Amino acid sequence: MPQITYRKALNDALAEELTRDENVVLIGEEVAQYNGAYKVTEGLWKRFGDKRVVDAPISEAGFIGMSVGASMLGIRPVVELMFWSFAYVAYDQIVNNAGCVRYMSGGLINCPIVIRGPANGGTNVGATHSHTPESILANNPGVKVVCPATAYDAKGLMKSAIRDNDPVFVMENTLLYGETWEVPDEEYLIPLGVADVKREGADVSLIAHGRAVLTSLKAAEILANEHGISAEVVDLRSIRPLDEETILQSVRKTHRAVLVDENKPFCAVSAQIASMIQEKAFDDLDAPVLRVCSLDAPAIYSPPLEKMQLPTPERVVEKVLSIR
Amino acid sequence: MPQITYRKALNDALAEELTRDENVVLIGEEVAQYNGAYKVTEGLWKRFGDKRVVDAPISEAGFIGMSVGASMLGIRPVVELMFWSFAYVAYDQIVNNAGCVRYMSGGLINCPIVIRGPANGGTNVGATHSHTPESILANNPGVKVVCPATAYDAKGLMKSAIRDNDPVFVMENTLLYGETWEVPDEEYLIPLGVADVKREGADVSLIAHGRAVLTSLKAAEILANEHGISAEVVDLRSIRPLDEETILQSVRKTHRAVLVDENKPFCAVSAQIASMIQEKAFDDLDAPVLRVCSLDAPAIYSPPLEKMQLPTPERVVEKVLSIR
Amino acid sequence: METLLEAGVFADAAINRELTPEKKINLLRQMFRIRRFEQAALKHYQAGTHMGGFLHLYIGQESVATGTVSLCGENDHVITAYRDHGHALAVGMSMNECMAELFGKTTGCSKGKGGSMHFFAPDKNYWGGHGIVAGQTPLGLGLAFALKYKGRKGCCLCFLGDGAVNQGVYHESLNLAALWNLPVIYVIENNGYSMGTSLERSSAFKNCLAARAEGYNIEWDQINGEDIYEVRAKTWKAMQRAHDESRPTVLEIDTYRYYGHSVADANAKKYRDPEEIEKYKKFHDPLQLWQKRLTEEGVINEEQAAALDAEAKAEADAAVKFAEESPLPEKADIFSDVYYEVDRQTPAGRTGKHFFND
Amino acid sequence: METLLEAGVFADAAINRELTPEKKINLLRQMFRIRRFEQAALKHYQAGTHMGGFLHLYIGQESVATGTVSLCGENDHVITAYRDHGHALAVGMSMNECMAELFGKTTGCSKGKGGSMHFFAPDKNYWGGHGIVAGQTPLGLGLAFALKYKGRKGCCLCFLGDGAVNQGVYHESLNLAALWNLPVIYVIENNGYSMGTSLERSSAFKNCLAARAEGYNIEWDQINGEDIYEVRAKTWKAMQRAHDESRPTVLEIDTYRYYGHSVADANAKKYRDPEEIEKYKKFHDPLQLWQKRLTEEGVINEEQAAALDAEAKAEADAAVKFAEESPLPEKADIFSDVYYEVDRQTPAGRTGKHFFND
Ligand SMILES: Cc1ncc(C[n+]2csc(CCOP(=O)(O)OP(=O)(O)O)c2C)c(N)n1
Ligand SMILES: Cc1ncc(C[n+]2csc(CCOP(=O)(O)OP(=O)(O)O)c2C)c(N)n1
Ligand SMILES: [Mg+2]
Ligand SMILES: [Mg+2]
Repeated sequence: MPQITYRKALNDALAEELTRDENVVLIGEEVAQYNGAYKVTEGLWKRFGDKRVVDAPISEAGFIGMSVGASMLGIRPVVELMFWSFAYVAYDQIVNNAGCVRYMSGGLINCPIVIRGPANGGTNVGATHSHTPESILANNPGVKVVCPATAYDAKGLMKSAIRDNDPVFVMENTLLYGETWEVPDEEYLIPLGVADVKREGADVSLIAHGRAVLTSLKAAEILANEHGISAEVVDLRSIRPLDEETILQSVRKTHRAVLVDENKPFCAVSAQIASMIQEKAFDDLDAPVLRVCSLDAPAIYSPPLEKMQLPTPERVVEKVLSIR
Repeated sequence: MPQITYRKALNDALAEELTRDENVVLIGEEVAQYNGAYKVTEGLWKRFGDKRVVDAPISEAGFIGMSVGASMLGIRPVVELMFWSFAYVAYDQIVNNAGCVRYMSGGLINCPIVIRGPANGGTNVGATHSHTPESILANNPGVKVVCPATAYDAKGLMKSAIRDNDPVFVMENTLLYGETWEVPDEEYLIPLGVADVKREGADVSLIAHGRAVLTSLKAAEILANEHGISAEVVDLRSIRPLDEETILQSVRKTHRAVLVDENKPFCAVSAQIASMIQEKAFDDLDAPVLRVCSLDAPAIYSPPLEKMQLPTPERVVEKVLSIR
Repeated sequence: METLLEAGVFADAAINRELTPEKKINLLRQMFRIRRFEQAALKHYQAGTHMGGFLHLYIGQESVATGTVSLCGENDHVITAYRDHGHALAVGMSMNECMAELFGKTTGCSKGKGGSMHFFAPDKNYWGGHGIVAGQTPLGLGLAFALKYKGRKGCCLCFLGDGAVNQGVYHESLNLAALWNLPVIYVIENNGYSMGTSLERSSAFKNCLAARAEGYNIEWDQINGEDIYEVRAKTWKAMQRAHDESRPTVLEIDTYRYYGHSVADANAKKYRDPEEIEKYKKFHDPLQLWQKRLTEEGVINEEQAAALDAEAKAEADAAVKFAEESPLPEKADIFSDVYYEVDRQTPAGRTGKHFFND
Repeated sequence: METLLEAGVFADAAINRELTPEKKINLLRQMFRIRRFEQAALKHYQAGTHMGGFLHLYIGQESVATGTVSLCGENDHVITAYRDHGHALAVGMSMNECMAELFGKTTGCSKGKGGSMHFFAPDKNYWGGHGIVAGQTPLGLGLAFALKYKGRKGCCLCFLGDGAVNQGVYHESLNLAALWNLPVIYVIENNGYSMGTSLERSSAFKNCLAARAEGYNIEWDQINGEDIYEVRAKTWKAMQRAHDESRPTVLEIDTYRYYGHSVADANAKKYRDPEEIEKYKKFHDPLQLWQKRLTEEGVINEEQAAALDAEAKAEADAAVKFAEESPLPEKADIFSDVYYEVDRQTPAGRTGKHFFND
C-alpha cells in the first residue's frame, strides 16, 4: 500500500468528495489561493475553482453561520478553521445554530456541515491557539466529533463526515500533518462511532484519541520491552457517536485501563470514559481507571516545557506501573 | 434568622460590595434603569448611580472584553449575563482573555472580574437559552466557577467571588431567584472551594451542585421515608476550585455515590467527579458511581416535557435503589 | 406627532399599482390575523395553564412582515428573530400549527420543541424563529449564498431588531454580503427599544442604523413602517437589486410594539411613556391606517373590514381549540429530532452511541 | 509609484515643531533597534535551536509604533495584536527581556510562557501582545474605560490589522466607545494583507477601512505611515480628542511588511509581486526616509546614523547572548501564573483543588 501523509489523506478525501457531490464547497481563511495555512487544501482551488473553494475574511462567526444557513438549503459546506481554537469566536453559531436548529424545528431542518481544522498543543503557539475542544463540543447532543490519529483514519472519517447529514466536527493535528501511513488507493469510508484497536494486549487497556493514540502506542512498546506488560491500545477515533462496546470489551479482557488525553483534565473526554467504564464494568476492574492528560495549565510557550506539558509515553508508562 | 430570597441575597451581596469597594462596577443588559431582567440588581442604579451600575447594549463580547481590559487596570467589574447561554457569543473573550492573559503575561496581569447570571433549564425558554456551561468553562485552568444552591450560599459566594483576584463565574438559577432561605443580617463570606454537606446520611452519597442539590434533598427525603435509606447530600457549591476532600470523606463513609447534575451527561461535572471518586476511593466503593443528568437532548420547549428532561427526585431515587 | 403618511407617492409605485383589490384586502386580512392570533395567544398565556417561556408579541408591527413578505416569490426566503409570529403567518403558516406550538403540542410546527421563538416552515421558505439576538443574521446570509450557488434568482429577507445591530456577527455578515455579492436584504425592524433600552441608549450612529451599511459599500434605505405602500415600494427596490444584481441591501423600517418586550416584561409601561404608546395606537396603527386607506380608495367598507376581523378572531379561537385538544409529546419524543441519521435509522444513525444517559 | 512625502506640511505641526534634535534622533534609533532586534530574532529562529511557534516580523512598519508611541504620556496605554515586537521596544521594553521571551527563558518578559505573540509590560502601560485577531480590541476599550472611571486624563492606543476589522467584536467595541465616550484610539495598521489575502479580497468598504467609523459617529483619519511627522501630527490630534473630549477615533495608517506574515509563511513571495516588495523597500522604507529627512534637516549625518545602527545591532547581539545564557523554566513553573491567589498562597489560593492532574 502507498505511504502518504495525514495531510495528503485529508486532501484526497476533500478532492474525492468535491468531485462526487457538487454541493460540497470548501470555505475558510486561506484555503483557496494560499492552498491552506497548513496546505491541507493544496491544489484544490486550482482544480475546482472559485465557486467550490472559497477564501474567507477573518470572520469565523460570520462564515460558519453562513455555512450553517447554506446547509439548511442543501449545500454541504466543509469549513476550515485555521485552528479549532478560533471556534471560540464562533461558538454560538456552532453550538446554537448548527447544533440546535434541527431540534428546535422539530426535525424540519438538518445541517450537513463539516467543520475541520487542527486542535492540538505541542507547537509552541501559546495558550489561545492550543485548545482541544472535543470535550466541550461533544457535550452538546446534536453534534458529532471525530479525532483521527492516522492518515488512514483521517481520510475515511473525513469522507464519512462530509456524507453525514448532521454537523460533524473533525479535529486534526498539526503535528500529524507531515506523518505518513499506509493508505489504499481504492476508495473507502470509516463509519463514525467505531473505535479501532490499534494494538492487541492482555494486561492493560490504553484508551486514547487523536495524537494521544500514538503516545499510547509508544508507551505500549516500552511496557512490552522493558516491563513485560502487554498493553492494548484502543483508538476511539470518534468521540460522539462513541463506540462504548469496543472500550468495554477491551477492559473486560484486561481488567485495567489508563486513558490518555491531550485535553486539560477537568471534564475531559477521558473523564467521561472513566466514569462510563467504572459504571459499566465495575466488577471487571482490578484497579481504578487512571488518566494521563496535559498538565493542568494553559499551554505554555517555552518549547522544551510544552513538550513536558503534553502526555508523554513516560508518563503513561508510570501510570500503568502504578496499577500493575 | 430572616428569610430572604435567593434574588435578594444576591442583591444584598452586590450592594455590600459596591459600598465596600469603589472599584466594583456592575455592567450588563438592563441591569440599571430596568433593574435587571430578573430583578437581581433591583434598586442598585437608583442607589449607586450611572457610574457604578451601567446598562450595556446587546454586545456581550464587547462589554465582557471591555470588562476584562478594565480589570487589568484594577477595576473590579461584575458583569451580568441575562442568561449564561449568551456567554457563547463572548466565549473567546471569556476563555482566552479572562482565562489566559495572566498566564501568557507570566503573571504580570490578573483579572479580578466576575461574570454572573442564570444558567439553567426548566423555564421553557428553549435549547439556546438553557445551557449550563459550568463544565465547559471549568475545563480551563485559570478560571473559577461556582454554582450556589441556596440564598445563603449565593450571598456568601458572590461576595467572595467579587473579592477574588482571579476571574470567577457565578452561575445562578432563575428557578431559585424566588425561593427563600435563612440568611443572617451580619456580614459573612463563603470561601470558594469548600463543599457543604446539606444533609447527613450513612448509606449513600448524593453529590450535586446548583438546583440539583434541592432535587437531591427531595430524593433523600423519599429514600428515608419510603425506603429506609439514609442519604447524605453533598453540595459542591464551587466547581473550580473543587473540594475533593469533602466528597471523598462522604463516599468513604457511605461506600455508594450517585451524582445529580442538570447538565447534559457527556463530559459533565458529574463525569469528572465520578472519575475522581473511582480513582481515589476505589476500594471504598461497594457499587459503581452512578449519575443522574438531564435527558441527553437539547432543552425541549414543551413545559410538561422539559420537567421530565431535568433530573427529578424520582429518577434519583430509582438510581439509588439500583445500587442499594 | 401626526402620521407621516403622504398618500399617493408610494401608492403609485409600479409594484403597488399592480395590486388588485383582492390583494389589498388580503393584506388587511393578514394583519387582522396576526393581531387576533397574538391576542388569543396572550390571553391563554396569562391563563397560565399551557404555555411557558417567552411570548414576544408583534402587535403594532404587523405592516412590516405583511408588507415585505407579500413581495416574496418562490425563490425568496425569510428568516427572523424570536418575535416571529407575524412573519410565520405572513408566509402562510396556519394558526393551528402555530398555536399548537405555543401550547407545546406534537401538532405544533416544531412538534412543541421550539416554542414561541422557534416557528419554522421550510416548505414555505421560512427558516425561523431564532432566540439568540442577531444569531440569524449569518444564517440569512447562508440562505442567500445557497440561492446564488444553485443559480436561483431569489433573495433572503433577514429580519433583525434595532438592538441586534450591536452584535458583531451582523457586521461580519454585512462585510461578507458585500464582498461576495450575496442577495440578502437585512430588514431592521426599528421599534425604538431593545427590551427596556431606547435606541439612543444602545446605539451610536449617524442618520440611522441602516446607514452603517455605507461602511461596507452596501445600499440602504429608511422606511416608514406604518405605510404598507412605502414598505412594499422600497423593499421591492431592494429585492430587485438582489434578484438582478445579486447585491445586498440594508433596510430600516420604523415601527412600534404596543406590548412589552415579552409577556414577562414587568416594566413594559415604565421605560416608555404611556402617552407614547397611546399616540402610536391612535395615530400610527398600521391596521387602522391601511383600512382607512382602502376605505378612501373605495376598496372596502366598514362592514367588510369588520367581517375580516371577525373571521380572524374566529380562526384564532379555533386554533386555540385545536391546540388544546392536541396531544403532548411523549417522553420518548425528547430524543427524536436531535440527529437526522438517528431519526432515519440510517447505518450512520445505528452506529455508535449517540445519547449518554446510560 | 513615488513616495507620497510632501515635506513641510506635517513637519510644521506644533507637536513636531517641539521635537528637539535629540528626540528626532531617538526616533531613528528606535526604528533601528526594532529592525535589528527582529533581524537577530529571525536569524536565530531559522537556526532552529531555541524558538518555536510563530514569529511575526514588524520590519517595514517601524514608523507606526515608533511615531505613535512617541506621543504617549504617563496615562496613555498601548495594546496590540501578535505582531508586537515593535510596540514593545517602542514603549521602552529591553531587548534582553524580549529576546529571552522568544527563547522561552525565565528571564523573558512573560517568563517564557507567552512567546513572540505575548510581550507584556504593564509597568510601561503596555498590555500585549494578543494572538486572537481583534481579541485585543475590547481590551483596549476596557483600558480606556478604566482611565475614565478613575478620572485619569489619558487614552488607549489599540492597534489592529487590516484583516482584523472584519471580526465582529471590533464593531461592538466601536459602538461602545462612541456610546460611552471612551478615550480609545483604534489604529489600523494597514499593510495591505491579512496573511495571503489582499485588502480587496477581505474587506468591502467605501474610501477606506477607517471610514466604517462614520457609522458610529466616530471621527477617523487616514495616515501615510512612511512619514513619521504625519503619523505624529494626526495621531496627536486623536489623542487630544481623547484627552480633552474623551472621544474615540479610528486611524488607518498605510504601511507595509517586508517579510511574510510570519516566519512560517511559505508563500510570502507568491501572493505579493516581488517587485511590489522591492518598490516599498526602495521608495517607502520608513527608516531610510526618516534618516534622509534628518540629514536634510542637518540633524544627523551618515556616520552618526551608521553608528546608531551599529549600536542597535550590537544591542541585539547582546540580547541574543543574554537569552542563550538564561535558564529555561522548571517543570514546576508550568503551574505558576495560572491563578493570582495560588501564586500568592492567599487563603483563597490554599482552599480547594485548583489543578486536576491528580
Ligand atoms: C446574544 C443575546 N443577548 C441577549 C439576549 C436577550 N434579549 C432577547 S431580545 C433582546 C432585545 C432585542 O431588541 P431588538 O433587537 O430591538 O428586537 P425587538 O425585541 O425590539 O424586536 C435581548 C436583550 C439574547 N436573546 N441574545
Ligand atoms: C480569530 C482568529 N482567526 C484567525 C487567526 C489566524 N490569523 C492570525 S494573523 C491573521 C491575519 C491578520 O491580518 P491583519 O489583521 O491584516 O494583521 P497583520 O498580520 O497584517 O499585521 C490570521 C488570519 C487568528 N489568530 N484569530
Ligand atoms: Mg427593538
Ligand atoms: Mg495586514
